[in-house]
Amino acid sequence: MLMTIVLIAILCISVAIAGLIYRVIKGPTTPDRIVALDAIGINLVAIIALVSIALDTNAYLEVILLLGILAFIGTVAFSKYLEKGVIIENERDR
Amino acid sequence: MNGIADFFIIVFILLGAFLSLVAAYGVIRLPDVYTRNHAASKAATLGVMSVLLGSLIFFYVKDGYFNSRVLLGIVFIFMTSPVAGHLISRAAYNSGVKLWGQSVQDDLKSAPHMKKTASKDH
Amino acid sequence: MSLLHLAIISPFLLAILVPFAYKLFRQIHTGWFILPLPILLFSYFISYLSITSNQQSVTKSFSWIPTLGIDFTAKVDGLGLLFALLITGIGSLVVFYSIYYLDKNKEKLNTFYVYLLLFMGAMLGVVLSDNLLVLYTFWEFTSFSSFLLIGYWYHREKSRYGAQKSMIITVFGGLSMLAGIILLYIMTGTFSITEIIAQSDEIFANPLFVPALLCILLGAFTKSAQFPFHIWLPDAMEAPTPVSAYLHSATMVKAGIYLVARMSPVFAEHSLWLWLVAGFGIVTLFWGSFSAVKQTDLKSILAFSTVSQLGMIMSLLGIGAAALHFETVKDSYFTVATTAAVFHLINHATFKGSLFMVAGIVDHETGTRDIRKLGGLMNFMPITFTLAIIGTFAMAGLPPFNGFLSKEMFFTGMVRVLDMDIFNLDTWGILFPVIAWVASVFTFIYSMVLVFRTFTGKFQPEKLEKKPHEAPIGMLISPIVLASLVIIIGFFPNIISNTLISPAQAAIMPPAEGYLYDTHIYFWHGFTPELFMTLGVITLGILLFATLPKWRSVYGLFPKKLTLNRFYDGGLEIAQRGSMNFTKIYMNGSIRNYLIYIFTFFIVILGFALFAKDAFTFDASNISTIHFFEVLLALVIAVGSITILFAKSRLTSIILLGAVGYTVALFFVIFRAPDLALTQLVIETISVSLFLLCFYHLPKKRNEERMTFKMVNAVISVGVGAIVTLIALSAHSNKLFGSISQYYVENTYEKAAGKNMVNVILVDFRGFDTMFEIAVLGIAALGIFSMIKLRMGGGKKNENK
Amino acid sequence: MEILMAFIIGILFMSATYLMLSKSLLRIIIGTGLLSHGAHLLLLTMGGLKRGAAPLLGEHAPSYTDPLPQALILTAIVISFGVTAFFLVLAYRTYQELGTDNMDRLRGNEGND
Amino acid sequence: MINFLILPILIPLISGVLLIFAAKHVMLQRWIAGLSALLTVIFSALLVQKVKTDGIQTLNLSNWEAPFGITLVSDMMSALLVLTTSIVAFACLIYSFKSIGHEREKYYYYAAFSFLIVGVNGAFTTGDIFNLFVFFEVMLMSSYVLIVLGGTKIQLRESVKYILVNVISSALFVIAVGFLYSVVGTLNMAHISVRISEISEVAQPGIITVIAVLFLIVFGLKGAIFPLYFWLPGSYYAPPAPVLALFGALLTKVGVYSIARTYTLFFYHDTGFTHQLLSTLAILTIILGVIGALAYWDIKKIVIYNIIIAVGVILVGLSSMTPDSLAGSIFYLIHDMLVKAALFLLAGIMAAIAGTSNLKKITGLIKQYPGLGWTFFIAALTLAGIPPFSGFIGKVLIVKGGFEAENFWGAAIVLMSSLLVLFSIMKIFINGFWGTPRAYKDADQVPVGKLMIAPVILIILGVFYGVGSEFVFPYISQAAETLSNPNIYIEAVLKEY
Amino acid sequence: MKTNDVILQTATKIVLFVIVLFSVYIFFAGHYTPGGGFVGGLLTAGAIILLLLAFDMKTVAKILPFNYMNMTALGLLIAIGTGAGALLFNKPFLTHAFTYAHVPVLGKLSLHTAAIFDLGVFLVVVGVTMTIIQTIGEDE
Repeated sequence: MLMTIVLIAILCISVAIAGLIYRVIKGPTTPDRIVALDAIGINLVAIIALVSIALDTNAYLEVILLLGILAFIGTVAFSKYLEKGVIIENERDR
Repeated sequence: MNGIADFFIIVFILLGAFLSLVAAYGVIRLPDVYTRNHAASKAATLGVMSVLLGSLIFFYVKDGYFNSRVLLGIVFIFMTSPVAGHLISRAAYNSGVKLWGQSVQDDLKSAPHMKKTASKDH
Repeated sequence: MSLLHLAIISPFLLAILVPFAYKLFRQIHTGWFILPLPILLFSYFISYLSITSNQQSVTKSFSWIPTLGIDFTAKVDGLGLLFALLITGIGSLVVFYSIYYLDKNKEKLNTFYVYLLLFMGAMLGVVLSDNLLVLYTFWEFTSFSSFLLIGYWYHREKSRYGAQKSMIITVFGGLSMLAGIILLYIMTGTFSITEIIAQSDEIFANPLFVPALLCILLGAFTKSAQFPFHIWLPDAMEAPTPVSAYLHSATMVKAGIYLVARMSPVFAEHSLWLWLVAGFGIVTLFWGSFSAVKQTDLKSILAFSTVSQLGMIMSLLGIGAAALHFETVKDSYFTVATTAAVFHLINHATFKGSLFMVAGIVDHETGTRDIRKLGGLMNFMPITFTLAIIGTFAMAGLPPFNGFLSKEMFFTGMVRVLDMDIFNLDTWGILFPVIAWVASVFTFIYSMVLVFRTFTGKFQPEKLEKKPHEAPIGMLISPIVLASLVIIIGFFPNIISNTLISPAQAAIMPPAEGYLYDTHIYFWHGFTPELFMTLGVITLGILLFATLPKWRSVYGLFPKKLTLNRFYDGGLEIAQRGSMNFTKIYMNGSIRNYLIYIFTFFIVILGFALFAKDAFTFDASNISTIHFFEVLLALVIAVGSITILFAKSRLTSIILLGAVGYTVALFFVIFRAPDLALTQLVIETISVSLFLLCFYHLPKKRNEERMTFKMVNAVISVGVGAIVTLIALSAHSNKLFGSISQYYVENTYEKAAGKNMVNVILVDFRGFDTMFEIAVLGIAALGIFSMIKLRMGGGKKNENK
Repeated sequence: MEILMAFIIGILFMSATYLMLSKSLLRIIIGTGLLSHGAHLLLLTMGGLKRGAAPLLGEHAPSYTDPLPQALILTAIVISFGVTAFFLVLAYRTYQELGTDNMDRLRGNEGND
Repeated sequence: MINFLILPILIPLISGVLLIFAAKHVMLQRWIAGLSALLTVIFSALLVQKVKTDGIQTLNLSNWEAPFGITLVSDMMSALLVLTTSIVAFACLIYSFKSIGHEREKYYYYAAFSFLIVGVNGAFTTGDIFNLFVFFEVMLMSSYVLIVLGGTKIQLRESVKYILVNVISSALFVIAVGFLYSVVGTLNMAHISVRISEISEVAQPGIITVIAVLFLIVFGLKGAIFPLYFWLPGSYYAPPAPVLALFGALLTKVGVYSIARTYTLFFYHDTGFTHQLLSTLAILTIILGVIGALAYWDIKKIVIYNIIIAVGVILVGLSSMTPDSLAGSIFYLIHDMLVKAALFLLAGIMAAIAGTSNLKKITGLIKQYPGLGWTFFIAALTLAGIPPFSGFIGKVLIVKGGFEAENFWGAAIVLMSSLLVLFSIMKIFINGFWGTPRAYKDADQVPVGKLMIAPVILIILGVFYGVGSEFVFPYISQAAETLSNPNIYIEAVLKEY
Repeated sequence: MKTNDVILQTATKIVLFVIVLFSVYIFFAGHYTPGGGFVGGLLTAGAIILLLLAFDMKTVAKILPFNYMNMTALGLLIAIGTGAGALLFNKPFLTHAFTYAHVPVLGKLSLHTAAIFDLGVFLVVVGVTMTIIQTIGEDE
């Protein structure tokens, strides 16, 4: 029962990711892509969690948090790049 | 493994999966980046959080204690997701992405110091 | 290390001291420091005469590389001693001559004498070594000292050309000889000549025998300037004249003769040897004398004359070998040719040495060697003229000089070819005496040209750079000594017959125990064919010499394009230009082309190996199950990576690469590799961001690729993919052993106190890997840091700095 | 699964080769990225897939997947990361200095006269 | 001390790390680098002696028994190569002091240099196939840094090609290890050898042969055999002389060593296929190398193509697989490392004096620089294998082995290649040193005397190596014995087998 | 252009804490659960990158005044030192030792030299990542 549900959930999220990938490729603007990428990152977290349940192991729980962190840093970097053209400023002009 | 726990796990997981689907649908169908961002940062985050909650319960039932990493993960996503959404929207606006043609309000339009200066795409 | 070894290497030792002597005593001509050595050595070797004339030999061994069978074994027997005496004797005279010939203020005497001493030592080494590899070592040394001496005046284009040419040809021969030596070693298991000779009957049937024979002969022919390898010798005349006298007529070019003589006991039983040695010799004899007539430079005439005389000695050795072939050593019927060879070897050294010195004197005193500019020098330099007469008449084979005696014996040998019945010698053999006779006529002509065009005729002072006068006495002494030898040997040939000739002959054709060759030389043979041949030579020679201007145009008939020199130059040119053109085709700097070669090789050779070794196996029994989401992931990777190929925008390709990377991470999750998944995720994120950072700076313009270009790419890439898949399938189907990793499962906790096997392997079992893995990372950081900060190429400096 | 993986690896190698043969430097580097992915997956596949639990003793499983290939891949991943980073910066510097990323214009033939 | 054999790896590693700290102090860097290079030479010499007296040295790192941990193995061949590497490195380092310039020195030149030695020595010493990969990467990464250090246009451009080719070969190395692991399930070289010979008693399985060919490609890319060497001439042209010398002397030799190791230890059961292939490729390598060496009028290019020829010669010896030819290959390998380094350094001095490496623009150098000229002359003779210099013995043994193994073409081509090598290298002497002397603009600034120290050391060693072969030969034959009899190696590593 | 990043900067301060905590955890737990010096190092580097994103190079340099190149070298030195320590006991290079210590509050604790080795890895990874990011960042 649980396994079936988990598999269904994985399928759902896979479909969601597929849709988001469509948005990544389609665009039309870069922020659109970033939005979609951010969402993909978050959804991957969900997939990993579901896979952990499916495999009945807690070996991947580190991966969850890690993915979350990476998705956040990535999004910050992207949006900063968009906004300012640079990612890391040498000295912030006040 | 008792029935009630299973029930909660299933509910949370299905809810999460459903929300994710909705979010994805939103991101695909909504007209401009700002609205899509809403879908992504709110629905998707909630979906993932509920999936994580489901797995937290699952591992609680299995191991007998709350798995700190999953808990931390939930907290983390809860904290960062809004910030990320905010940053994207701001970046989009400042880099000059136009609002959807049928938008009714643009509060930042009048703010003189926020005029777009950065070019749209490098 | 015996006194004999010391004698051989003493020139090398002295060579080390020469530069110091040159530096310290600038006022004294360096040659005076050198002179005592060859004289000393000459007298040292004279002392061996008593041993060798009893047909005994002295062997002294000194270990060099015994593990490889290379011992510096010095052996003095009749043949070796004869050459040793020539080397040191002529060497003394040449050094003495050079003291007057080379100006101590203008020339770099230190280098000159170093080269000369190197040569002297090397040459002694060649003729006195019993070990073939040691012989070869010294052999190459003579080539290189000759190279350096020819290039002595290195600012001259022609010197450099001549030096290079002589080096290429002689080293080519040397290497071939080395191959022969190694083949001999494989057959006999020794490098010692003595031992090889002892085994010569057993190796006769070996399939490697003929190749070895050919290889050795090639070495000898190139060194002794046999046709068609003679072309280096005339160009070697760019060396200072003492060098020409010493190396390029008296000694070094005779190393090939020496080798043939030395190896005769091994090979001469084979009729091929006889044919080749005699045949090449006779052709060389003819071609050399024929070409000499058309030369206008004194030294060129002498060079071609040397070529022809070397051919003569060579052919005599070949015919003498018949005695070994027919095993009629004790019968002097064929051995007379060998006797003649040895005898003429000595004679040639004497008269040719003196002639070269005469040519040097003429050059030195008039500033030219061109016979078209010379003439009538008789009155200015009478002594030189006399010396020239003696030398040329001996060369032409006129009595009473020693050349006459050896020429007579030469004809005897040639006539006896008619009595051989091997191969086709009974029919074609008639050519030998005929060619020999014709060649002798030409020899007569150029000899006359040499002496009379220079010393008689009209004196043309306007064409000369200097006002001619007789040479200083010091310069004349050496040629006088040699000329006197010409006369002495001419009148009393038998003073050397039993001391020098007979022992040498015994070494060439080892006789039975106790047998002594009788090499008594007679003036008068009676009215034999030989006598008539000589008379004919003189008659026709005088006639043709007198009418030379009329028939000289014959030489113009030969097309210039077909000369051997052209062939050599053209070959070299074609080799270099062809290589360049060829190399430019495939070395065009395009990495794509290189990769195409590499990948094509990859596909072809692995495909061939798979096919030829029947290596493709497919076994589906040992595989794990597939879940649907795994198929999904696989599809993502496949679609993702293929989409990159068609992606128009760079951003898309980078994002897709990231997608593939993340999917790989998911695969790691599915395949129970949490550590890998963690790492891959982080790394992929950082990689993608680095891609984005750097791609921002790359140009936007897309590089257009044509259709054929794409097709080639497609074919090759599909090939690579297919090969990898096939090998992966077969490697998977061939899991022939269990993995060693069970050990890790068992011991991770007990012995390494960890639970995460992967991590324990990383830090403990295979911690060494990890240590260098982080070292690689550190080095990469170094590189990135310095690549960005250090700009020596003139690129814009970093403003932030 | 191993068979499927063999094909996936083949596809990765194919795409990588295709990209490395193209003209633009960026595509070439992407190609090397794919190449290393392929190599790592191959190494993992060659160790056998899904032969037990993840190699953590805490799992208390009867059998574990082969940890050795995983350790090797980890090393290889890190190394290829270093190389990729280096290569990227090199490409960036090359463009800065030479003004092109087209391999056709990066031929150069010093000493070829 | 059981850890003896790790010292030639450890010393440069530590010094490399210290050199990072000392980046800004040039003199300090020189002292550290020089001292460590000297120590490496001393310890590797001691190691050679130890291997000579006590047999093969092994070290099970982290104290895990043989097939499970990583084992370092110093047999005679590896010890000799480590010693040679250390010597060459020392010479190149001395040369660098006077030629590389403060800018590069401040940007981690010496650190990268030390790490390169770590990689090379490690690759020679390791007894584990994956660890070999890691050391390859250490070596390659340092070589990337060295080749690009300075960032001139040509360096950047050629580095791109160099790195691309090496990335491919690294990926192939990984998959080759993967395939091998799949079949035999182990990584320790001795253990692999044992397992392969167990399954190859009747006939070597086809898959092993395929893997052997794959390994040949992997190492061939590094060792520059035909048709995988195309990247080499262009890339080696770019870096400055000491780096070039280091690359020319060491990097390709690591590839050759690896071929030698794998083809004598693992893949010796189907020599009819694998070694025949090797022999064919080696012959083609020689021919194309010779063609390249003949083609150019550029000092560096000529010497670079001579690297390729030497690789071919060594591999011909290897493919014959007789004890003599193996000994010859090892002998020639070491000879070539010494002499190539010297030649590159000499070519570097010539180019520095003349301001160009184009032979048509250099002439008459011997008048002003007789020492340089004569050193070059001896180096040229040594390279061409003229007796009694060092190339000779190796070549004789290779040719002899070739004839014995009935590899007549190989032997003949090795011999004839000597002539063309001589021709190509004498072209430099005849045109560059002979000829009318002329003045060069920046010649005064070149400290020729000090630069000469390194090549002269190498040449003296090379001459001694040839003339004193008797002293060297016991070492060489011990090395060859291990190669021709894998059991010696296996017994030393896996004690119980 | 003037923007204020108050939201980002405030969030960063909290998130940074979480990330660093997690990375330290993952570093120490590596011997038992997935993780280890490598991932831990990368995460720490990620945290510093986040700081760089939210603030700027100068500010971060003030807070964390490291020379990352030297940090790399230090890490290498620690890793080598762990290995070389075995040389003093005449054990093969890189031989690890471990013991269990009983610490009052925490209970049984394993002390392992491999952890020191892993610390070297950690430092190298942080150093390398930051060197790369910093040099490229400065070059922008």
